[in-house]
Amino acid sequence: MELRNRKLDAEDFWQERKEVLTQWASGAEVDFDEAVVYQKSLPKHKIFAEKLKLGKEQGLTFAQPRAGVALVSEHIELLRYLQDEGGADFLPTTIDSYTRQNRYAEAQNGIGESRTMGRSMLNGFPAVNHGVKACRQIVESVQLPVQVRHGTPDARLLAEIALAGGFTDFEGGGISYNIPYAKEVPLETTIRYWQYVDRLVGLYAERGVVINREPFGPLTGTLVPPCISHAVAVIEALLAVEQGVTSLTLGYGQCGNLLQDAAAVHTLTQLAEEYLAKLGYGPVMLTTVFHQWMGGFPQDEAKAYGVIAWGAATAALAKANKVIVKTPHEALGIPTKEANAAGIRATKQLLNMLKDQRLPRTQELQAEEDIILAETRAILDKVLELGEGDVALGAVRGFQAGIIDVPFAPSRFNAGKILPARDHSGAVRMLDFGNLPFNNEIRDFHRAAIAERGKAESRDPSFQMVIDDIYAIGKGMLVGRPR
Amino acid sequence: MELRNRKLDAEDFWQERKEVLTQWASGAEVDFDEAVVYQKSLPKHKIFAEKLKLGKEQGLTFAQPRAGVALVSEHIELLRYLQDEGGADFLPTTIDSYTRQNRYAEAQNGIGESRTMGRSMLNGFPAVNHGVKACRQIVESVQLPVQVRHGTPDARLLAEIALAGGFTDFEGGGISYNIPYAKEVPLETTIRYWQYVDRLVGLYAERGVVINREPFGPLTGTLVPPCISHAVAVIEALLAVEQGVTSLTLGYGQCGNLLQDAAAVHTLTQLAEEYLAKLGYGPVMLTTVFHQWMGGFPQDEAKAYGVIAWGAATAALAKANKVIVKTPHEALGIPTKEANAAGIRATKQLLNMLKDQRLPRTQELQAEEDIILAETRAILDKVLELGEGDVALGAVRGFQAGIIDVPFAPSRFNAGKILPARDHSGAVRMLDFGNLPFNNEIRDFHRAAIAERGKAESRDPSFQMVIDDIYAIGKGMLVGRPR
Amino acid sequence: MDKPTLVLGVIGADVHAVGNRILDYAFSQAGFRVINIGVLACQEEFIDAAIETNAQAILVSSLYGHGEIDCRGLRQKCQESGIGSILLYVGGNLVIGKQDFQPVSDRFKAMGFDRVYPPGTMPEQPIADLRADLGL
Amino acid sequence: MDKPTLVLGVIGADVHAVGNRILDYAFSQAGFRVINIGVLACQEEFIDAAIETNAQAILVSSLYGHGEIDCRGLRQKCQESGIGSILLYVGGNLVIGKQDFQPVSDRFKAMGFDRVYPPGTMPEQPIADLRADLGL
Ligand code: B12
Ligand code: B12
Repeated sequence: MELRNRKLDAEDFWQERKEVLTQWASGAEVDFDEAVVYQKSLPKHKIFAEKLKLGKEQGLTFAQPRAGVALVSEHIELLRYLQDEGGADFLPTTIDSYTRQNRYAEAQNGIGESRTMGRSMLNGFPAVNHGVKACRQIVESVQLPVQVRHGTPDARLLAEIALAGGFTDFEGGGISYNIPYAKEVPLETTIRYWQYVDRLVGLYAERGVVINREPFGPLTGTLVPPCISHAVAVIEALLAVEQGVTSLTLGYGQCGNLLQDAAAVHTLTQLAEEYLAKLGYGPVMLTTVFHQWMGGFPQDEAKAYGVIAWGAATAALAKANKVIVKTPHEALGIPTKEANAAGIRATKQLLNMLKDQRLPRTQELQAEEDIILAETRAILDKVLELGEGDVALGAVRGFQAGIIDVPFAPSRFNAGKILPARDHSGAVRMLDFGNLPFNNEIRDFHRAAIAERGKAESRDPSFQMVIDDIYAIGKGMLVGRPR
Repeated sequence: MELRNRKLDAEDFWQERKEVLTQWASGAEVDFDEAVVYQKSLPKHKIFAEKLKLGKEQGLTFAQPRAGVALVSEHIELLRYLQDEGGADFLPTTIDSYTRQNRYAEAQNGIGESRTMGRSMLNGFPAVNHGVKACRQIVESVQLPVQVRHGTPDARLLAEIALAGGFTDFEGGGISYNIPYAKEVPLETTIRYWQYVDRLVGLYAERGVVINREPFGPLTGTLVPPCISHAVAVIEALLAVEQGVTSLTLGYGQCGNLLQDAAAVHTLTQLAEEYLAKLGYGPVMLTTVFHQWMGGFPQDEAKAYGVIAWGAATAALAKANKVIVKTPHEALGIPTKEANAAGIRATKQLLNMLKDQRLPRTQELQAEEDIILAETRAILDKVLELGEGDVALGAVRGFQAGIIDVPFAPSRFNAGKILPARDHSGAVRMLDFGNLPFNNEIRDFHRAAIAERGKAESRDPSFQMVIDDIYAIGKGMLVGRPR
Repeated sequence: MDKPTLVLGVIGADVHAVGNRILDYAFSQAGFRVINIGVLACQEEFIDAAIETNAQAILVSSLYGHGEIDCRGLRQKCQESGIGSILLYVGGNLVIGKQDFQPVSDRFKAMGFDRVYPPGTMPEQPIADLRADLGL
Repeated sequence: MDKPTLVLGVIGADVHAVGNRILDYAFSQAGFRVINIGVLACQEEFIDAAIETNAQAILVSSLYGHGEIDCRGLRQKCQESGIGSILLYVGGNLVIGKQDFQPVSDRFKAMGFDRVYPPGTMPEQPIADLRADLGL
């Protein structure tokens, strides 16, 4: 069956579902009708889409941490701590890396080891192994909406269990959870897997249960130019809405330059709305999530707080609807609950202080928005052209052709030809365009920006500049100046 | 002798000096000619004015902590730590509160107690008691310029000892170290004392030794509207330059709203230049110092980091030449050296990341600048009018008449009639103008701004709003919303 | 009945005026007669004001870190002045540096203070306490 | 003389590709032949690549926290495959959470690794070490 951006056939879906639910024992716990009833029993304040809507109306920026440990009771303790001591607005359940690769046996092993060692030997919560009841226990133990955050190319079983388990938001997408998270999995395959996930969400929606979906914006988190992540976000929005998703949070990972980051947040939903309308979809609820710097962090906690606070300030000034919070332990390891809560509190101090301040609209900001709009449209239009109007097909062909290209991605289905680098003021530009379908005006803009920096540093732009930029924030700067 | 802004008569000065140097035993150590030689022997990298000039040319924002303990060797250890582990660009020597009140006997007692207890029982370094040699030991033990920071109404002896001791920068002024730091000392008296200090600096300058002077910008640190602190800064600049000061750093304490703060930094030297020229003074070297939020801090360290980082970000975006750094211990007590260094590192992370970013010029920013300019000029022009062209006399009469009025100041020579409050976006406006000489346009602007907030909070502006604003940052907000 | 009277001030060479201003406002609003001697107040000024106004309580603030040195002997001086049993409250940032509060509180209680308040105390707490201690 | 050869990869279910890319570049620039098996590499892939290319060293990265589980038994498998004495280096964020590095290093040395690197290691260090260990 060839991949198409078309709502999955009901019969096929239910057929496939039977197979999915047998991938691990806990699949047997899932009963769709019962799950709908359970989801409907949740109070409003535990439902992601409801709270997001409220925040959007009031112009708030919500803070959400990442967190997950191997065992249920420890995980609940962790989430409660982040809620009570951190003051989180939304809670996560971050899934471990074995589960993300569908290696449930190894995850089971990790659960065992964690019990033996008395500390979490998994880097997240193995929701599939723990099953539906454990998920509901989590949801029932806290007072905030809980989202599953992961990085799973094939998240069909995870979605079945998580949604039946009462989670009201599900991160990921067929591209954003493949290209940065896999090496050998073809894009056709993951887009198809995620059509299943989105269709499942669509089925819940048809029964009156709105599950929010959140494509993973930051991708590899390392110098990803806004147009790349925006293009992926819009494509995943189109794919999701086709399957019946009605509420979407689109993501973007901080690059570090205030104007570029604000412009990126401002253009994200604008572009999604534009292409949704263009392809004939009705209105859906769109919100934005801004990720505090996703690349290498400074090891020193004080410096890490600086990076965290700058992310919070940017999110607030750009008026993102949600911000994903880093912690002062970021460079070293999965944070303790204390470090995690501290990251939230530092963030919320900034969000509160900047709540009623906004970045004035200026020519410079407009110029950044214009360039992001032009670049993203160039990519998306070419993708649609390659796909002969079909965005699923276009995405696959676009990646093949390097029309979309994610820097530093592990996947061999990503061209890996573009090279990003910062300009003199720290905005992420392109040093090598690879096969991005940019006209000369856009190319000249990037070349001029990077040349200006090269001049200031008296060196020719090269891969060394890229490496310096990768290390820069970790070493206390934004732009990687020559050492 | 009546107070006038006129260069002190040489004879009178040397006469007075004899008396000053006998106020405490260590005065005998001071030998002006020898001190000039010593100052001239200092390498460039230990001279404040030199480094400030360099930074100004390169558009850098330097970071400086506050720090001082009772005993010499502990103080040196502290400064070295802030230099090596904090990465400070400038070092301080903060003077204890007994010395600030010229209570040298009590300071001596504090030194003794500190030795006995094994911990500093003074809140700063008692430089007068320790004397010239101890000061030189400090200067020689570190690699950065060191400034004396204090709050001393009568700092004549302290200045004599500090400058002979090799410090190259001296904070304070006849107004800024009286109104927030004293209760019963007439303004005439302190302005006259500080003419002495400035004249001393002028004498060094005449011998080729440039000592930088820094009026204390933040005053009471609590909701001080920019026009008030700007008016004081300009007056103190005029007073200093008259006595022969050639290098000045003008200060401003962060209020919290980005645009207002940036506008304040931008207008500060502009106003000083304007009035210096107006009163016929030649050009001097002017730089700015931005103080991270000087009012009540949150007790939680993560939140404190948030406040610190926002101050650093604002300083960097506003392109202040220097920023004075707070610490995560601010709300609780004098920081440990570790906490102090952490504050610097968090600050420098932001300064470095934002070094090459600037706030675009916009109508909103221009409007903030315009209002600060108009307000400050209104105050200064009235001061000059009251002083019949003499700014020293004008300052005294201006404070008497409430033409200049510092909120929450302890001095009974301050009218204490104005009431500041934040507007809806957190900028500090005026709820009560007291006797400030503002025209209707300015008054209407403030009234509208505060009314807008009152409406948003469904309450009439009142003293309760002011109280809420005083607590706000400490409680994790900027604007003190109704509880 | 007459309003209960208290003397309020900031002790020693301390000029922190903001909290003092708020306490004045809050206690006045709460129905007390507040004799505010302001900042830079020495022990004698507190005692003289208390005697003159027949006050039931003295509320001492110390923010700047020298509280330990400045407050020593206040209770004794009160006793010598014939107001030995007057209520003595103290609050602010009493010692130098970030320290555990319990030992600090113990030290000040040993000095003769009836109640000792940690940094960041909101006025509601001492108002309620004073009402209780005065049996209001 | 032929360039010294090393096998580079990220072990387990780990997809962190950035450091791998930089190490590849830095070791290549430093004159080594780098066989980069990339992310998501299992123990067998490391060993097969080393045997095929006659490598003198295997450099294992683990960033995501499962390093302890993933690296166990690698030295034994090398021995079973006849390359028991090959140099084994490991680096990255080897364990879960912020931990003291010394015990972590000890644990990995006990597993048979010759050198163990803490988070944030810059390429210069292992390049110098590898030169020393290979006697270059
Ligand atoms: C970017 C990033 C990501 C990106 C990766 C994109 C990609 N495909 O490459 C994304 C967002 C996808 C991601 C995902 C995840 N990540 Co991640 N990630 C990071 C981050 C922020 C930076 C890594 C990086 O690129 N650094 C820059 C490079 C140049 O440095 P480096 O990788 O450290 O490598 C250098 C040195 O370590 C050394 N080195 C490395 N290996 C070796 C080997 C040898 C032999 C030698 C000598 C030296 C050496 O040399 C390299 C060059 O200098 C780090 C935290 C940090 N460091 O700030 C977390 C971090 C590594 N991630 C972490 C985790 C847990 C995850 C996730 C499980 C998600 C989660 N729970 O949040 C998933 C795991 C996915 C998977 N299956 O692997 C944790 C690991 C925790 C731990 N060990 O306790 C970290 C530390 C963050 C944290 N504190 O929680 N991540
Ligand atoms: C504003 C401020 C200043 C201003 C004061 C302006 C003025 N004249 O009022 C200026 C800039 C002039 C200043 C100067 C100095 N300050 Co100051 N200052 C502060 C700051 C930031 C806020 C104080 C404030 O206004 N808070 C808001 C009010 C509403 O709260 P409050 O004062 O705490 O009072 C409340 C409660 O504590 C309580 N309370 C207070 N007293 C009492 C008494 C009783 C009986 C009760 C029941 C309750 C109670 O009720 C009040 C209302 O809620 C604090 C740190 C902080 N808190 O964040 C440092 C702080 C108090 N300052 C400090 C110091 C050391 C100084 C200086 C020596 C300078 C220096 N080394 O940097 C000088 C001292 C000058 C002097 N001689 O006193 C230290 C004290 C250190 C310590 N105890 O270990 C602090 C804690 C900062 C720090 N961490 O270093 N300061």
